[in-house]
Amino acid sequence: MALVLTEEQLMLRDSAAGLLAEKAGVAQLRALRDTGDELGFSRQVWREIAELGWPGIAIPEEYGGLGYGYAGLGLVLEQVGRNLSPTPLQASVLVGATAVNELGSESQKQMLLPALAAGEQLVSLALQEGAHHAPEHTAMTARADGEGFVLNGTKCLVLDALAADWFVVIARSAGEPGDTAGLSAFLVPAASTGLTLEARSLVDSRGVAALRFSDVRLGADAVMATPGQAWDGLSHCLDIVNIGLASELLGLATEAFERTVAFLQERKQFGRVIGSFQGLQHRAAELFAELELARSIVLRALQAIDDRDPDLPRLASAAKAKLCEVAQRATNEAIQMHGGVGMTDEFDIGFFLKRARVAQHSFGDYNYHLDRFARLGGF
Amino acid sequence: MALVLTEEQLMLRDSAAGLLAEKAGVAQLRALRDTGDELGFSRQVWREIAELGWPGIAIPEEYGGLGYGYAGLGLVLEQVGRNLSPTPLQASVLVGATAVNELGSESQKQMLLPALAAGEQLVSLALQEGAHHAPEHTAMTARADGEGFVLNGTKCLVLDALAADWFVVIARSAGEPGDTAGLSAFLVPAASTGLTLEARSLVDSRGVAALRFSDVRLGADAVMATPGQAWDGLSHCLDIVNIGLASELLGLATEAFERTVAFLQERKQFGRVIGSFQGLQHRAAELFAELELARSIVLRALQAIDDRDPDLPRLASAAKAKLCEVAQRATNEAIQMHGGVGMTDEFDIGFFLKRARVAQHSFGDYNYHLDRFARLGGF
Amino acid sequence: MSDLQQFRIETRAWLEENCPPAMREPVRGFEDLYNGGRKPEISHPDQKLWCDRMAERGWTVPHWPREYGGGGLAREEVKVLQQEMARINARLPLDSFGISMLGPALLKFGNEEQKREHLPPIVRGEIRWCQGYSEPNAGSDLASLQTRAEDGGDHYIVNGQKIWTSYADKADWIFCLVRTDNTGSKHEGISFLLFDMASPGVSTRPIRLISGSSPFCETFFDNVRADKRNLVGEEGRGWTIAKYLLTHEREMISGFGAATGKSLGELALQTFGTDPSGRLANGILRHSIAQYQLDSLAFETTMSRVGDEAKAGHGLGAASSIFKYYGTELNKRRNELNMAIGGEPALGWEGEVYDDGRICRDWLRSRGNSIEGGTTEVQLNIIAKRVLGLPD
Amino acid sequence: MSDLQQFRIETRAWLEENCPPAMREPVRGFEDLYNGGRKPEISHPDQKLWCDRMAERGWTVPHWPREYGGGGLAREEVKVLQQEMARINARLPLDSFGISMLGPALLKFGNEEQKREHLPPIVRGEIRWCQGYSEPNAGSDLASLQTRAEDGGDHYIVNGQKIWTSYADKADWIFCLVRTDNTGSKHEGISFLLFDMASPGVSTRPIRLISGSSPFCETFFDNVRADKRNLVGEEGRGWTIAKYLLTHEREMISGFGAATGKSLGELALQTFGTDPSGRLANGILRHSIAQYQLDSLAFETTMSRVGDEAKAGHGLGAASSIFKYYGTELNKRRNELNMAIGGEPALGWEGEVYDDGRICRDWLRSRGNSIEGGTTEVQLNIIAKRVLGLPD
Repeated sequence: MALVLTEEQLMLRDSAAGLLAEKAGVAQLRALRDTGDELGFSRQVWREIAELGWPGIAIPEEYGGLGYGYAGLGLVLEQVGRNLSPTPLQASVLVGATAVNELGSESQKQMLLPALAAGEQLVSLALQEGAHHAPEHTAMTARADGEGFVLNGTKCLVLDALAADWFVVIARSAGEPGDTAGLSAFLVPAASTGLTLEARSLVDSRGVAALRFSDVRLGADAVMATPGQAWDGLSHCLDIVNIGLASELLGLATEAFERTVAFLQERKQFGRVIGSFQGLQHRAAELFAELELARSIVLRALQAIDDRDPDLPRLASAAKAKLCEVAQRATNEAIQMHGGVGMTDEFDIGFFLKRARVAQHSFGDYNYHLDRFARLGGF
Repeated sequence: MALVLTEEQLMLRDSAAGLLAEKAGVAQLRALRDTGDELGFSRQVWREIAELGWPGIAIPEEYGGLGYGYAGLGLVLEQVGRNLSPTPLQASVLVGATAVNELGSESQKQMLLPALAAGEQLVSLALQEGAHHAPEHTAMTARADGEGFVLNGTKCLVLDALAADWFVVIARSAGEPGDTAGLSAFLVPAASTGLTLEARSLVDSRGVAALRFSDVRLGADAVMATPGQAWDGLSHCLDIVNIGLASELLGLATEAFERTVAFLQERKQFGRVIGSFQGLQHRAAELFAELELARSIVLRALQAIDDRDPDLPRLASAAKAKLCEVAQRATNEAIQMHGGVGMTDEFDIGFFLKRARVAQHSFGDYNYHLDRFARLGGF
Repeated sequence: MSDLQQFRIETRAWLEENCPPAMREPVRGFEDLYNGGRKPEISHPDQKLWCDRMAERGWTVPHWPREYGGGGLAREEVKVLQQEMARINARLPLDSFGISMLGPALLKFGNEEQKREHLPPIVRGEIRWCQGYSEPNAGSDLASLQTRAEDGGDHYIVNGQKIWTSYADKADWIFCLVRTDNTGSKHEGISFLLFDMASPGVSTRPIRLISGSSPFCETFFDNVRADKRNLVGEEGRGWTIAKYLLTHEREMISGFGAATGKSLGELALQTFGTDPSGRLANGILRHSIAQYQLDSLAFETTMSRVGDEAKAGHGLGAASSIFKYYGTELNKRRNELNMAIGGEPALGWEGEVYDDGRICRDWLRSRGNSIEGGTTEVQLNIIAKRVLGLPD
Repeated sequence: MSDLQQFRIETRAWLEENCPPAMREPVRGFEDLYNGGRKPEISHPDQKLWCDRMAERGWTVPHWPREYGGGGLAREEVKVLQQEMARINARLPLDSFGISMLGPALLKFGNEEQKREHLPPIVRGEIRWCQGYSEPNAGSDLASLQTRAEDGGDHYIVNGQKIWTSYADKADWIFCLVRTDNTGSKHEGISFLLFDMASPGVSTRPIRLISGSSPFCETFFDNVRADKRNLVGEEGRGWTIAKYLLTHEREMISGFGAATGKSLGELALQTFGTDPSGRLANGILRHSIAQYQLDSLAFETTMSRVGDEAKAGHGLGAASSIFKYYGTELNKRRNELNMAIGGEPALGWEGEVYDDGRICRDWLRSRGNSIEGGTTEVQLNIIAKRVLGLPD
């Protein structure tokens, strides 16, 4: 596939840019934070987004989605990144729906995907347990109990958990932490007995919670894929998720950079516009080059999802690692080049720094994915 | 010990700077290269250096040396680096004499150290066998034969080998490559039967050779330290050697930097002295800071040798790793900032780049020593 | 027995008797530092008692002359006092900008009347000072400040705005850079003026940082009256004093990086464990930590070296020019690694489970180190021009 | 059957018949490239034969117009020719600056007479050209060149010196930037002049690089006579042509990084092996190689993206401005890693055991990539100003 956007994709991008900037931008994120909103997004705005069909962009048409593929969703997520939009587009659309689509049984998909595509229900993935992304080290237990299972354990960093109707939960039905075999996936109603949620406050002010499972009993209908064999589907799902996060980071880093360049063009010091200082010019130019590289690898990885490219795992880790690096550099440079004003809460640029680190961390950071990129490269 | 130079040390430094700049500088190195001199240094200049007593700076007084310690030798080696001086000060004084002093028996020291201190004899260490420094992987065999041993195998990167009267040879009398136990050291006359030298041409135009040992028979008097237990002495010797090389690299990098700053102050482009461009100014300032850090860690490591500081191994790897990094950056920046003229053989700056890489590589490069620094730091 | 030995014995006895037990407890945070002032903030009632007892002997600022309330101690005696305080873990009785910043400036540039009026209340912790330097439109270009002080006869009328004024909302007086002349170059026409923060027309507004609440304020002057006798140095020559104090400030900020707890290697081992070769299991992170530790070791050694050179009478070498720049960049790297090692808990902002976001807020706060007190870019300019002699 | 299919069939047959077997062997080095000229250097006699046969049809430069000796082929036909040549591994018959540099400039800026005089000998490989741009005191500031061309009536008298003139010692003619006017801005008064290198007063001296011998020369002009009819474009307007050609040159140099053999990961595995977890045993090196490969992949993808965007009619986007800068920096990184992986053998300079210093000389040569054809610093200036709109 040519590494260019189609007309249709360009229209989608522009429409996403318009709506998100108006209805779900940094101002709305700040307001949600300042009012201590536990949900972390506006239900009203979410309904408007849903009416445009975006929740179903990447969901196959047979399950009520638009079937535009992940290249389309990536463009929307890039705009989400630019605007730091507080919406369940990451939690339920990128992560949750992908998990259901990759791991769910046919009946689960038929039951849930249309409602997700319509934005009427929300699903979130409960995976991480410790300080770092380490899916093969999942320790939460799924004990067989008749036809069903009983879950015990804790999960953290579950996105938009307080709004979720369902959780896709990864648990261990066999083997030891460290084994990829023995992992199972379950579709768990948020209202299950024995499941408690604890809202958490992270630096990016987005809705997130920790989950505790105490003897949560599930019927056979909750089992996704074959018990003990969730790894391949999970792994594929995580590749998609990381490429989506890379899209978000691309938008975020690009926006932080453009705001910084605009600031350099305006701000005066020592009788000159500071953008005229070669020291800053060269750093800005280097960062521009890195952002162009970042844009290319994200586009390539998005297309690899839709093309079912066998090199997807390596491209996914490449995209995530590169975007972790570039987003970190872009946001750090943004603060430094803005100077004192960039350090104040009143100014918006700090929000980019804060969201960047959470998105970088989620589902594997730079260190994790660069290591994986090298391993998949054979060394 | 305070991290300052004493009056005595300052005098030594200034006297070394004067003599080496005049008699053994880049011009002499170029001349030796262009005439294809196999020895790689001038015997006449070496005699003048020996008359000043420098070969014995670090050799204990009881063996005919000056007993100034390695802090003193480090200052001389820094000047050797500044001038790219082609002399056996590295091969025989830093490496060879240290190996004899650390590994030799009392009678070997009494026999050889006075002659080394006087500069009348030269000794070189034959250690490396493969592409990289990996002393515990030594494969050369030392087979017991009556009271003596028989050596078989090859060595590379033996400094000033064609001028050497003796070699300290590291060979394996027991164990497998990878074991630190089973290594032995031998004092081998250059004229031994079965020992052949092959002159090699490296990028820094210094004298170096590969050695082949075919059934080289040695008597009991050739054995240094206890057979099979050379590791600790060798390891200590290598710490000293690497700190000495770091001193050389400090001088080399500082000189390359100062020449570059002088060039920036003179060269005009676009109607301005190029040193007025902030992009270059900031890079020069950052490099200045790195060179100051480099100077501190080298001085600290040199003092640690003389103080018998138990932290010596970690400081040695710190000094070598830091100087590998800084010398690489300083020499690369020197070429880039000099522009086209820096790429010509006619101009001297390229010699600094070339010598830097050989000194960086010798006895462990950046990757080797940063890894060792971390391991000794417990992680 | 030498005089110094005698002094040590007497000091030890006096401290033993006068330092309250609570003041021998470790300082747990900023709230345990006593800053004095008209309305002092205290976390323990003995803070004021301890300050008062020490101030009576001038030992809150032992090296200042006795005629200005100081202890009048010789350098060796100051060292003995410090050693004896350290022996019983005695807290610093008073920590203030008056001692660290204004005092040295007044001693060097103030007239006799100013020293007699302002130094003793600093020693006694009665007046807390703040520093009015930065302005919203000046940033790194401090000298382009616009706060005006117009001649009103025996006083100035001050109008304008300052930013990044630490503790302006808690300070009693301010030492302030104002513009008394607009006609010359920007470095001329700047004056160094003192006035009471309780004066009519002074107002302050705290600044919230990306890391949370902060001691910084915006400070506004609306026709504030300042007596001319509180002009330090000549009118229009305040820049010299400002530069003198900036050097002090940079040295204080460059010390940030020194604060260490557990090493990053240890922290990472706790989280990631080792691989079969005994190395940290996260190899990419290991490389970054090793690089940081190497530079950190080399930087600390450089600070020692410069100190030793100064003691040996070589003066403050060129290497000291890198302290502010390198120290703050290192501190940013350390905090960035803390975040990478910490993972999810390090992203926490509020709540007990996250220790109220300590790791994260420290990291965010550290980003400002290379901006405040002269940006990294300004420091590099200074090295390039003053040390390397590169032209403008 | 379409015309294009017909063309393919005929071309295939002609190539099959006319391309000598030796010219279907892989190119082993620079010596196998045929550059033409009055005294052509050849490594095989069929090189000239092959060039002559192709030139007869204009296929040494198939896209140039027939009236100037070119093939006059349409874009699709050129593609077919290339495909058919690739099918039988036919070598390029002729590789020269005349084709890649001067030709495009003449076609765009030359007058009819100049095109008719100079283009056909280029097509036939009869005249080899070199480029006289850089001067010793100009460097990156190309426009400050000082080589003078004084008016001598129907000719110019050229005096001055050029540097970095590739193959000046082997070229027959030079296209040269000269100063015809000193009075205006430095960009004015530059003219684009052609003359014969065999003219009296022209001398050359090869430049030895840190990597060894090189195609570069110093070139000296001592009262060289150059006909005015060989002035391309207007007098004093040569800078426009120079800029046009510089873009060409930058694109050529940025391609350096693309040359790959074995991957760095494979090379490193051969040397260091793996640790028990299956990773490269040298963890620090592994990190650097992974970073390089990641950036290399992203850069190659960027080149593809820009190509695809151009094909889709979006024009050459801003991303193309990074090619020269990023491509050469990447190439330097690759060579530096080659050295780190290679160890002792990579430090070798001469002798069979070291393959005559191939790794080392490639590394040294690569250091010049970010200097020649517009330094990295100049490229970053261009991005900052033209793409990001930052002011002077």
